[in-house]
Amino acid sequence: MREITYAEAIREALRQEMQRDPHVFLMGEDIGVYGGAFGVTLGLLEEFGPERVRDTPISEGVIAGAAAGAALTGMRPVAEIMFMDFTTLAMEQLVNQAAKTRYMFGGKAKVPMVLRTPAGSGTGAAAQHSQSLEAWFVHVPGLKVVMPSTPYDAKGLLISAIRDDNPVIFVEQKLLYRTKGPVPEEPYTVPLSVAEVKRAGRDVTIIATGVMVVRSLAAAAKLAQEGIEVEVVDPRTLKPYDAETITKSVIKTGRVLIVHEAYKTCGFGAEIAAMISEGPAFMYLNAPIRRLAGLDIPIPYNRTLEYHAVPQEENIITAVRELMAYK
Amino acid sequence: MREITYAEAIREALRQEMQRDPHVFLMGEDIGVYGGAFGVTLGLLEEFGPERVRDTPISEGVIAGAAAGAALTGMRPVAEIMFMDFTTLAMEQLVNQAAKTRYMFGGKAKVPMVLRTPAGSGTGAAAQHSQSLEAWFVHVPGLKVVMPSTPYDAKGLLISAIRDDNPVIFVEQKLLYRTKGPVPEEPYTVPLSVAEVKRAGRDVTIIATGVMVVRSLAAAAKLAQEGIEVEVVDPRTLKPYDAETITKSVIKTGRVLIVHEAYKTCGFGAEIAAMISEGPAFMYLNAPIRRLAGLDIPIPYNRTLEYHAVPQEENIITAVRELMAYK
Amino acid sequence: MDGAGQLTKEKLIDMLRKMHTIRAFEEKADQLFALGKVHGTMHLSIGMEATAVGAIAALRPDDYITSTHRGHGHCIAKGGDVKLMMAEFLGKETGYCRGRGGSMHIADVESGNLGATGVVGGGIPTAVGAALSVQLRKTGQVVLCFFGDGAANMGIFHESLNLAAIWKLPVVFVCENNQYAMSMPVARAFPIENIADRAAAYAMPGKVVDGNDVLAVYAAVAEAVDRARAGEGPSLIECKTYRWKGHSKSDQERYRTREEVAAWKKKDPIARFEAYLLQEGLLTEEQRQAIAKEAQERIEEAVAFAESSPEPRVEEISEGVYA
Amino acid sequence: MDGAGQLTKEKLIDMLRKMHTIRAFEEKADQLFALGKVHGTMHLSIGMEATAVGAIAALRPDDYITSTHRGHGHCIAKGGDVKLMMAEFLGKETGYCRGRGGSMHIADVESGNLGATGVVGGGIPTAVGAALSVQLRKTGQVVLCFFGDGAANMGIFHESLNLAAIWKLPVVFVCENNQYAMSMPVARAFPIENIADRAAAYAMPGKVVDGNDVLAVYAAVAEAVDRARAGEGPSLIECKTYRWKGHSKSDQERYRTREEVAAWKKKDPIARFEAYLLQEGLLTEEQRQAIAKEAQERIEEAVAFAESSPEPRVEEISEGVYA
Ligand SMILES: Cc1ncc(C[n+]2csc(CCOP(=O)(O)OP(=O)(O)O)c2C)c(N)n1
Ligand SMILES: Cc1ncc(C[n+]2csc(CCOP(=O)(O)OP(=O)(O)O)c2C)c(N)n1
Ligand SMILES: [Mg+2]
Ligand SMILES: [Mg+2]
Repeated sequence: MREITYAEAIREALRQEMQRDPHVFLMGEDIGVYGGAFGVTLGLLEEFGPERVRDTPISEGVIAGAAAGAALTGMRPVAEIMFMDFTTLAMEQLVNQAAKTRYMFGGKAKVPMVLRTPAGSGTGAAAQHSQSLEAWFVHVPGLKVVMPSTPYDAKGLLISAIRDDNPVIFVEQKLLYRTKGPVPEEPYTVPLSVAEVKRAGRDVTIIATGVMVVRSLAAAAKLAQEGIEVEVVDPRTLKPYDAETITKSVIKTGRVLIVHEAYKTCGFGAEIAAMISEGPAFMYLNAPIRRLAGLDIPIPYNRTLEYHAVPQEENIITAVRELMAYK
Repeated sequence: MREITYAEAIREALRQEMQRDPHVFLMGEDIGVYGGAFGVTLGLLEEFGPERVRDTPISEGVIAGAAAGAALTGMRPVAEIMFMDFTTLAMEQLVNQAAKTRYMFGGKAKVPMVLRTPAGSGTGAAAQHSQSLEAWFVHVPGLKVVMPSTPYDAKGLLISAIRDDNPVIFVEQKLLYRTKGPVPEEPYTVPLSVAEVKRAGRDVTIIATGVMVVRSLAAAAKLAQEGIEVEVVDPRTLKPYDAETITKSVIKTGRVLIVHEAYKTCGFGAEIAAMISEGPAFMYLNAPIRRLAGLDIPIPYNRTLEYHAVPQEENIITAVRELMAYK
Repeated sequence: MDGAGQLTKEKLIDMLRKMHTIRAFEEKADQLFALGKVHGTMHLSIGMEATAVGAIAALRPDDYITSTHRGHGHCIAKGGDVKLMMAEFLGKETGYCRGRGGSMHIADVESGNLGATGVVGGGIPTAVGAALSVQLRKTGQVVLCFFGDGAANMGIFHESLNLAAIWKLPVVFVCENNQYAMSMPVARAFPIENIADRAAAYAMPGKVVDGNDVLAVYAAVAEAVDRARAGEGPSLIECKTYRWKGHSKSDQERYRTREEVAAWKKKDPIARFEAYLLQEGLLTEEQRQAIAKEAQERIEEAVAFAESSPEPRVEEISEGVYA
Repeated sequence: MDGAGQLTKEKLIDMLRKMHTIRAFEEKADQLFALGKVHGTMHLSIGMEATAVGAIAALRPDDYITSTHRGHGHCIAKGGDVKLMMAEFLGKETGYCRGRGGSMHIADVESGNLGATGVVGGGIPTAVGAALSVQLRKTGQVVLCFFGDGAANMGIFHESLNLAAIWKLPVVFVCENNQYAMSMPVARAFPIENIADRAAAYAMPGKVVDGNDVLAVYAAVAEAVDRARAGEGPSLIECKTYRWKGHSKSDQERYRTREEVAAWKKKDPIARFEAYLLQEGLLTEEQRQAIAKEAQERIEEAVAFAESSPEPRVEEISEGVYA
């Protein structure tokens, strides 16, 4: 199959959905001629024109709020917030309005919008351009949260998100934009709220999100050489997440490592650990549930410090070995 | 000892700190002649004048941001956001600026501010005036998060928060404002990041926050009549929290119930459950770790639905009994 | 009074009827509250009926509105059913929002009422988004966006007006300046006298009108609606008015004097409109009384409907979070 | 050129020196980037040196500034040490922020530089808060708040200017309008011609100046600073200028033409200031060359300092989160 990048896969999903459904349109800062800060929307302005590919002024609040208002009245906006750090400016509209409208209105309205935003460190952009704030959105009823780790998933999940009738926060991974993988040319969907076992194994379950899926798979390949068979589960949708697939894997392996880039305290990993330890997998555990996550510090600028602020392949390998020490 | 309400205790802390330190001042919506939406600041305008008790226009962003700016330049502002739901409008300033300034600037600056905000449901105010969003702030390095459950703690923790050199989110409980308890007249501090065992017991550890401490204590009293001895631990500070006190209690009892009002998924309870299940208490557990939290729904208006949206005393009793069924 | 020229007698009488209905609805709401029949909060617009009714009179039935925490009047003026409103107010399953929303969240998206919101300013970008939707779908609708003086100091007001202006969206921003945001008087919250003057910052027309004069409100909004419908973009209209009641149930009103309230009560928009209609021979005294009486009756029926309606079922508490 | 009247020859020469230092610093930064010596991003203000230097020349040493993502110029103009800046740029332990902040977060709170921020508009309320602090502490300081044209469409701009206005805070808002926010031209982002006209919405003086004329910037800001220091409240000054380089390292500049850039390069603020000083006999050609050369040398020294400085220690990665 043809291989394209994660960024191209996202662009293709946008293009194909815009071709299919005239209600789909894009809005955000510098998404037109500039193509977005990471070039994801390059070429779409030329293809669809400025009515449907709308550059906005810097005003994240109204970007989110107007997307919700347009969604409430029949459109399917895909809004972009240039860095996930700046969703901080849109929380009122996302959390109090978009997420709650349907319930508050007695289930009689819907808000089919997608908010795309790139997250993560590793680009030397320091504390205000490197955050992974998905846990906040996972905490909010009414929102869905998606975080793809491969080009294939990125395209299929984005198409699902656009077709979904709820507000979806679509968290893209900066460090994955240029990674390549097989992606069908025709439109297809990857269902929301279905996790995928990216690698099967019997000894340890790694539950990883986003770029950490890639690092976990690399770690798993090395660990296999030592005879340790790691199963890597990628939730893909973080809200509502697929507890069943995770639980099944944990029951099989009895050992759990959760890996994410976001700050450890009250991150998504806390939720997964809590879910496991209150659920049916609890009694199958052979070792404490281990979380490997970003340090609880703002992302530092210095390259070496930045590297050490979030989990790397070698940290995953070490953590798995430590888990294997429990008999 | 004299008994006063939770609201009065907060007011007294503000008054005494303003008397002690001319750098302390208040800003927020309707905190002057109106006394704040819940009357907490009543009388302070008369005592300290409009220079130090500053009514602001409705503009949560600049309330938080100006407080941070004033703190950075030598003052000790205590800002109020009228409902925790509206901190959504101040996230950029709180999370990207106030919380990160010190680290980003190489540890060479400090932002000694307090942001007071009332949280919780139970007042019939529906989805946009009833949230408990503390988990978001717990996720953010650089912030401290405090949530008192008694008048005594409210006063002592607020004084500590004002004297602390970091930005502190001080989460007040609407339903506790009128509860009374013993409070010394003189200023005193309750240290941040120190949990308190509010009731000792050997069978089950309940870790509860805010108004849920009160409900847990009531439940514990009833359960004692059945011979079940519940230990109730109140973290009081949620970030950085006191893992040691919690761990000690869990090692003693082997059974854990975590109770909070906030939405369950990715709430503070997830963090506590994860901490326990990755730490030394894990091997002492006799039962799965149980979370009892708000449903993952926007708070409904209807009184009965609202009641059932968050944990009540009877739910706590049932959950404890279920935990006791594990041998 | 001015601007009645374009309005038929029928329409004028309908406007009066709506003003009475709003007044009656809110007086009843106040009573129910006092009787302890309501759990929660509410915000009454008694004394402000002319802004809701005058503004919405300028709309087509298929146009949109966004409302505020003080939204009963907007809903009634848009043709809302007081039975469903009252049921919502009492938290019943038959209410507009199945009892999940309450006073602060009444909405009827089908009929173009995009809903009240409890967050000050929270509905302004919603209106901008709806106007964008209209522009993209080319339906010729217009969006009327209500908000208070307090909202005009929020960041989202600024972002929203700017976006509407650069994209020439069909939205009319109607600021109901009732002199206070809770306890904060406009004179302290604003460095300028007229909020409408902020329109200049977005190159849109800005107009101040007497918000207690239903026909003046109508005329100003009608002009702005025409402009919006013609593709010429948004406008900002400031209606100067006053709320007679406290901000919400728990207000001690320490921030204003009784004299001030009394002075504004003399400017009752309903009495004023009636006097005009009587004087112009468009209304008789009997009709006037009948209209007021019918309004009361409609509200009594609504209360009966609401009180006899079922409560939401606890088993359905989680319904409607996701579509 | 205008406004030089109040300035001594010494001060004028110092201003020129600073403009050269900024230019040299940023040209070197650009080179280091091209050589792959820098990990991260940066935003260059080459072509905009007059706004930073002209505005800050109007301050007392103990006054405050808040800066932006495009902040090297502000820092140098405020008297920042280019050694510590360059070390920060290279992420070294000796940098202003111990290598934790980088180009976008250089700060020196001690000396009154309250720091650059990576969030557009993020520093505006900081400035308002610092001005409030000054007012409460009665120190007579003034706060200069820099931000771009893009920031002027953000909600926080509106909230901040309103608060500063009603409280008459000693803050001067300096908008560096360099014609673009990333790829967004002001003509598309704003419905009005002059951002300074928004001052009227807050009843504060608003003034447009030629941002490439260092003395015009100085004069306008000096007037506003005097006003602020006298307790008469804030002002908004819009400096029309241009950035010569791309928005950041990765900019393809598809949104503007080479001709446009070339036309603005002809308006080089440094060359213009030099021509004025030469013409007025305040500067000789030898001095001019010496100043430019010294600036280069200072930057070379800074690079040497930075490059020979130690990296932060990984063991200290968690230091400085909490006080
Ligand atoms: C963002 C936000 N901040 C504060 C509040 C609390 N609050 C509710 S109504 C109100 C005053 C609103 O004033 P205005 O916009 O003038 O409307 P009015 O109540 O006068 O109709 C306040 C402060 C809120 N609901 N939302
Ligand atoms: C809130 C926010 N939104 C978006 C960005 C991404 N961004 C960085 S600089 C910039 C353009 C800023 O334009 P302007 O304020 O005119 O300053 P300039 O870069 O022209 O100096 C953008 C969109 C950001 N840093 N912060
Ligand atoms: Mg008002
Ligand atoms: Mg610019």
